[in-house]
Amino acid sequence: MADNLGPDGETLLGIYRRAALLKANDERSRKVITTGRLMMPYYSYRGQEIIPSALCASLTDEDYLVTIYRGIHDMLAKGMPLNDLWAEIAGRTGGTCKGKGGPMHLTYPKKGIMVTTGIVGSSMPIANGLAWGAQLSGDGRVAVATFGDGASNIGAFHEALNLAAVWKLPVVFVCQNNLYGEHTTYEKATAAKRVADRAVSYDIPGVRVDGNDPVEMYRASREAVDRARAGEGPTLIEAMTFRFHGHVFGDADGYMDKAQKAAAVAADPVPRLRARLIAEGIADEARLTAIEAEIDAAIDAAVEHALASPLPGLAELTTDVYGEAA
Amino acid sequence: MADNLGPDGETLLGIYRRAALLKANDERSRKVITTGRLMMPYYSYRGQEIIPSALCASLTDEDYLVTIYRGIHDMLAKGMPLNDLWAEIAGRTGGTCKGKGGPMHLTYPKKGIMVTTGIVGSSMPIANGLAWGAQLSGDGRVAVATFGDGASNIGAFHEALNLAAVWKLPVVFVCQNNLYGEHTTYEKATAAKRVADRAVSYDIPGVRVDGNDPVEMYRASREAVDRARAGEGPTLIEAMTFRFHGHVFGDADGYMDKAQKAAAVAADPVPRLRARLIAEGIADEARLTAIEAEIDAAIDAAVEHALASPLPGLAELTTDVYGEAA
Amino acid sequence: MSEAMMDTRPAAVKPKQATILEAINAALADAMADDDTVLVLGEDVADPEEGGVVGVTKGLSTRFGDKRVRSTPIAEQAIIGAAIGASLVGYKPVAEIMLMNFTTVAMDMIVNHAAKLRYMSGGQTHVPIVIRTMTGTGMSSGGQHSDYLEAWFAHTAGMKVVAPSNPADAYGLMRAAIDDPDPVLFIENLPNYWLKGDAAEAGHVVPLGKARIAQDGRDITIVSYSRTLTETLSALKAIEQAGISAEIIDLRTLSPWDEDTVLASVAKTGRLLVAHEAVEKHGLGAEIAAVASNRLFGKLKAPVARLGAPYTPVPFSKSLEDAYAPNAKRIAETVIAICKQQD
Amino acid sequence: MSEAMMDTRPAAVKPKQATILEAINAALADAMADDDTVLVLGEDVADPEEGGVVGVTKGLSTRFGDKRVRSTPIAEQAIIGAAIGASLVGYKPVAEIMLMNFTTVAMDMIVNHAAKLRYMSGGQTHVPIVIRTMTGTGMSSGGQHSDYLEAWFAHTAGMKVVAPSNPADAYGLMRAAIDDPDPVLFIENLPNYWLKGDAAEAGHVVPLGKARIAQDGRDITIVSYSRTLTETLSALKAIEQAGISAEIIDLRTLSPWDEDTVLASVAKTGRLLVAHEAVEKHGLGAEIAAVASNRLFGKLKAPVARLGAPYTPVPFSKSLEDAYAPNAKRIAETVIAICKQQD
Ligand SMILES: Cc1ncc(C[n+]2csc(CCOP(=O)(O)OP(=O)(O)O)c2C)c(N)n1
Ligand SMILES: Cc1ncc(C[n+]2csc(CCOP(=O)(O)OP(=O)(O)O)c2C)c(N)n1
Ligand SMILES: [Mg+2]
Ligand SMILES: [Mg+2]
Repeated sequence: MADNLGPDGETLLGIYRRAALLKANDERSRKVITTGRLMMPYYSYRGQEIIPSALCASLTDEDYLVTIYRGIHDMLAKGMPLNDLWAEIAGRTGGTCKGKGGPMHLTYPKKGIMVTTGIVGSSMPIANGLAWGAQLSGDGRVAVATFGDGASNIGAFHEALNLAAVWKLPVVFVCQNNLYGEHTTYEKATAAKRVADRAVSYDIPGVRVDGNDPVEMYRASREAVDRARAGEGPTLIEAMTFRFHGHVFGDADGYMDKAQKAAAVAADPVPRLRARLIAEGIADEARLTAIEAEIDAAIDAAVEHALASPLPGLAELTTDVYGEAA
Repeated sequence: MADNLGPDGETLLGIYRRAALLKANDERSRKVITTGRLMMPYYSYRGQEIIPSALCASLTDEDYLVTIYRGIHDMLAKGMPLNDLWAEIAGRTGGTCKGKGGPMHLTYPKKGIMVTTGIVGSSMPIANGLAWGAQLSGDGRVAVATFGDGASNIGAFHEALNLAAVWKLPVVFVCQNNLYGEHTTYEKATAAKRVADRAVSYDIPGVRVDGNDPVEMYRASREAVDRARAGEGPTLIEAMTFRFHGHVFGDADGYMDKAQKAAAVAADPVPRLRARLIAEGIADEARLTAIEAEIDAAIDAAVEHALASPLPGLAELTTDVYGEAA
Repeated sequence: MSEAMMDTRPAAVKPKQATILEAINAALADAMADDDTVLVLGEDVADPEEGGVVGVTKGLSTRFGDKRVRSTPIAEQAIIGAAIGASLVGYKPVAEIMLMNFTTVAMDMIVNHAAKLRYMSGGQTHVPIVIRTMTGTGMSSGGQHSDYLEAWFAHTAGMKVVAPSNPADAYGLMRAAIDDPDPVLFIENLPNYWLKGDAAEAGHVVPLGKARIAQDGRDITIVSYSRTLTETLSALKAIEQAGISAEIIDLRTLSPWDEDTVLASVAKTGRLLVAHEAVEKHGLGAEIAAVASNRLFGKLKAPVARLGAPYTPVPFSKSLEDAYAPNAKRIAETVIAICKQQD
Repeated sequence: MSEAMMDTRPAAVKPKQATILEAINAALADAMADDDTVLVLGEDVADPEEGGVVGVTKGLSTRFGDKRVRSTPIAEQAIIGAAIGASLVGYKPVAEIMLMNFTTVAMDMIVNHAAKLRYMSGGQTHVPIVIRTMTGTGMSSGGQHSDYLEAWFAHTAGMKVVAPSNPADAYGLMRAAIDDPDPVLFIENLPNYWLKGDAAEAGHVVPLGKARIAQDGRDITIVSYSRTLTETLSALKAIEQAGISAEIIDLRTLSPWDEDTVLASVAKTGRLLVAHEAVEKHGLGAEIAAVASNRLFGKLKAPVARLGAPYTPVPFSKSLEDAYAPNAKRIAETVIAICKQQD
């Protein structure tokens, strides 16, 4: 990779800003569930914050994102407003989907968050379509599909990457390899030594990076996004990471390797980046603390606003099934 | 590849025996349709005969085959009797499936011909199950799935190869790359430089061979079958070949490259093997002519037997939907 | 052709003739000409691949370019996914799934995504795609290439389902489907592609959800669609000869189906037969029969009857395939039996 | 637990209690112990992966080995394909598709292959597999994780479909499904996994195709299954308080459904309500209503009624999700309205 890819200090700080928001939001989500204030299926992304935080440094609001049930970090990094998010996961009017989508189907087109899917593998074929639209319009937009390591074993992955390659679509496939698909380890489910190796099947660049390293992740994303924007076609990025909690909230995670998990938690990438910013003089403690306080306040406000919002009335049950024919 | 893999002269002659049968049977099928004696969707395999002829030299009757609509060559090579075949494609009682399956769904378990599918990609997941059965039983059987180059772009291919690899199943995936999927060229549909390259995605051996060369095809198959039998897992073979006719009988093949086709037909692998047998002194003209005459007579008899057989009675419409619960 | 040439009416009076295949092709071409956002994708749909295996999309890529008309790999999930994605950002893709049985490999994209994104996004997005697919018995294609699966999609909220039986409707329904803001499954019958009829005028639109009364009658209502409607029309002579006046409704849009037209007709005739090529059990006829029996309770002269395929896969052999789908003869016999019940 | 401990009847009289989850687990274990050819496969089904996300297959791989109980990659086509292939050569695989909505990615394997191979091979092969899947609203899982799609599979000849509502039936139907020579889709309701009831004796078999009369009655027949049957039983008190005697039929096997039992009951009561959690339009109730209306024409006291989910995807928000599937209150109201119609 060329050395002038960055990131510079401002960019690194921007990545931290996002990562701190993501981390705080995950912690708050689990707390709000634990304390019984909210009930929802919640897929914690704790530990994976750096990936979308670094990725989104190369994306604009016009670029498209398709993400998955474990994707609130991706959305927040892409700019989903906290109020719309929290009202939605609380199932309230004022939620970005009026409470009808919920945590697995958050959508926010204003920031390019086009689809969130609960079906493993489905983000990729749809991202291709967004990229096709961009290619046709010539508007320079890029589509990003994020997905897990387990999803790289399902048919939709294969079909989507092949189509993206033969159509040379401006799309970036970001596999967040957290080493588990539900309770099953990467090795037990995936024959490829690396997910990135699968790029050979599509004759596209495939790169495995440490997704917890903001520099590696930023550079790989930037290169892939630049390629896509330049009309050079898709890239597969395998971002290595680790999921600090069970698959879904409430899952006892007995199937996870204790030592592996302890090591991952000890190497928590968010405080690591924080320390680095200070060590490199990019930001000082006071500035970071202020940023974090701002984040906490914003989350506070969003949570309280959401929980104070009314549930949708029954009329909502049967609206938005069909539009009006012209 | 080790040099002691063969094939020896007897084996080569055996391959020719099958290839000559396949070629003659295809020619007869097209003639019987052209002359209006039979109506059926017919997917000519003319040009691809060497692949199953060489492959089946390493298979026993107990080994399993799952093939596709363009698979009558595979079945005949595996031992499907001509009478059962012809009565079936004529939709008659006495057909191997009582006339209910037809040319796309021929089945003949006595020779291990377990499933013929008309859905692109579907042969592979089912072959895995047969191989799983063999693995559980420890009976040393091997399952073979054949499919086309176009099928290597569909999801089932990916899912099946990955599962076969992680479960180390005794299965051989034989891609008959005839450079077209219906009217679409390999290049327009397939991002991989070679289908065989896709083996990397499953960390299994992948080999591209000239499927029209009986020696290359025999060696690759034998090696793959031996590996599978030895419990070493699956292999992907990409056998390069060419389809002399349109996708389906009646298709005008205007989309095919004329020069490419002419070259392929000029290099017809069946007469080429015939000439080689004579040149290498493995068989003389008289012996081969006798073999061919025998084949013709057998096909004659099967065709006439089939066309003289009655159509199934209406009671057959509603049988074989369910079995009897024990 | 020779028949048309022998017609002696003045050209202005006699509408141009077209096959269903030509009508769909014309509808696609006219929609693409009228609206730059209309796209076509699917296996072999572009002209280097001969404009589809049957030629329905012939000429489109030559005329509108290979960016708007794209042949795809054999990858139905990728096809529908690409259509969905493009539709979310302003395009109106018409995706072909070559045969209806191949929708089985794209059901997730169709059912979990195309049909649901509007709802799950609270109306922020919607999926104005058309999924064209062909099917039908009569081509000796056997168990995996002939099924009518419309009941699955009609059971899926968020989609619409259309199945024309003549060229003018094929044109007009396709134009409506392309402009509809939601996913529409457009079912084409393979043997009927070459059926001729009056051609539609350019721009002709048949609104979705409206049935067509193909024949007025008094004694019984026959609801049908697609190729079975053709069979029903062929049954008319035998039905009339039995002294029965049948009202024939071409449903055209299968979901949402036109309850008003059907119920008004049955209220008038007092009898209903629903005929389709799909397996009878749990087929579209079940819903129509359930609704008609419920809404016209006490007002019917005979029990609502259904005629569909037996509860079996589609057989290959001609003798069995011919007996599989309801044909004119069986429709006529059934109608006569229903009307005789009360005599 | 504490309730059971307070029971004062002698142990011999009181059957052991079990949850539906435990019953299915026991049925799988007993079948595997009785028959070496029974296999289990699916995502996370083995014990290193905790015996399934809900624990239905817990203990099986430890007891029967990881060759017979195999966790799979996330690849539903590969899962069903492997099950089909193994079943063709003498095994009886029980494959899990974690949630019913994920059958959409395996529809080709289920519908074009598992259901059809017996027929297309002229009876030379058959596919004795069980496909276990769970679903249901009530868990706030939203649009892609809650659907009841049984109507699709009931429309598919060659398959059977089962949906137990209590532990004993869950056990007995699973044993029957495993030994059935054809593919059986076995639908488990997620919130009802922890419903307790009498445990079945080991080896108990509930024959497929036989409904169960859960409650005798005179005025109306209510046909239901799965969780909606539980809701129907909960509605009984309100129904009785309205002076109505309801006969409640637990369909248990949805395809083939027990026409004899249902029609005999409706012939007696003269009224029928079919209630299920699936979308009402084109749901299972349509077929039952169509058949009952046809066969009992002129003998019914009220039109056959159906109660199912509205024609929408499943919403997330609790206030909407609660209103989605028929519950005890709506069932009672509907029954009372039907019986009052004629009063
Ligand atoms: C088609 C399909 N099969 C199964 C599931 C159930 N499921 C939900 S998440 C998940 C694991 C996915 O693992 P991975 O792709 O690695 O993503 P991660 O959850 O680790 O982020 C599974 C199996 C599903 N949602 N869709
Ligand atoms: C899932 C699916 N999609 C589309 C088709 C229609 N179709 C039948 S054969 C074929 C081409 C297959 O090409 P390839 O795999 O290269 O095999 P070949 O016919 O060349 O032997 C297609 C698209 C199908 N049968 N199944
Ligand atoms: Mg993962
Ligand atoms: Mg090919």
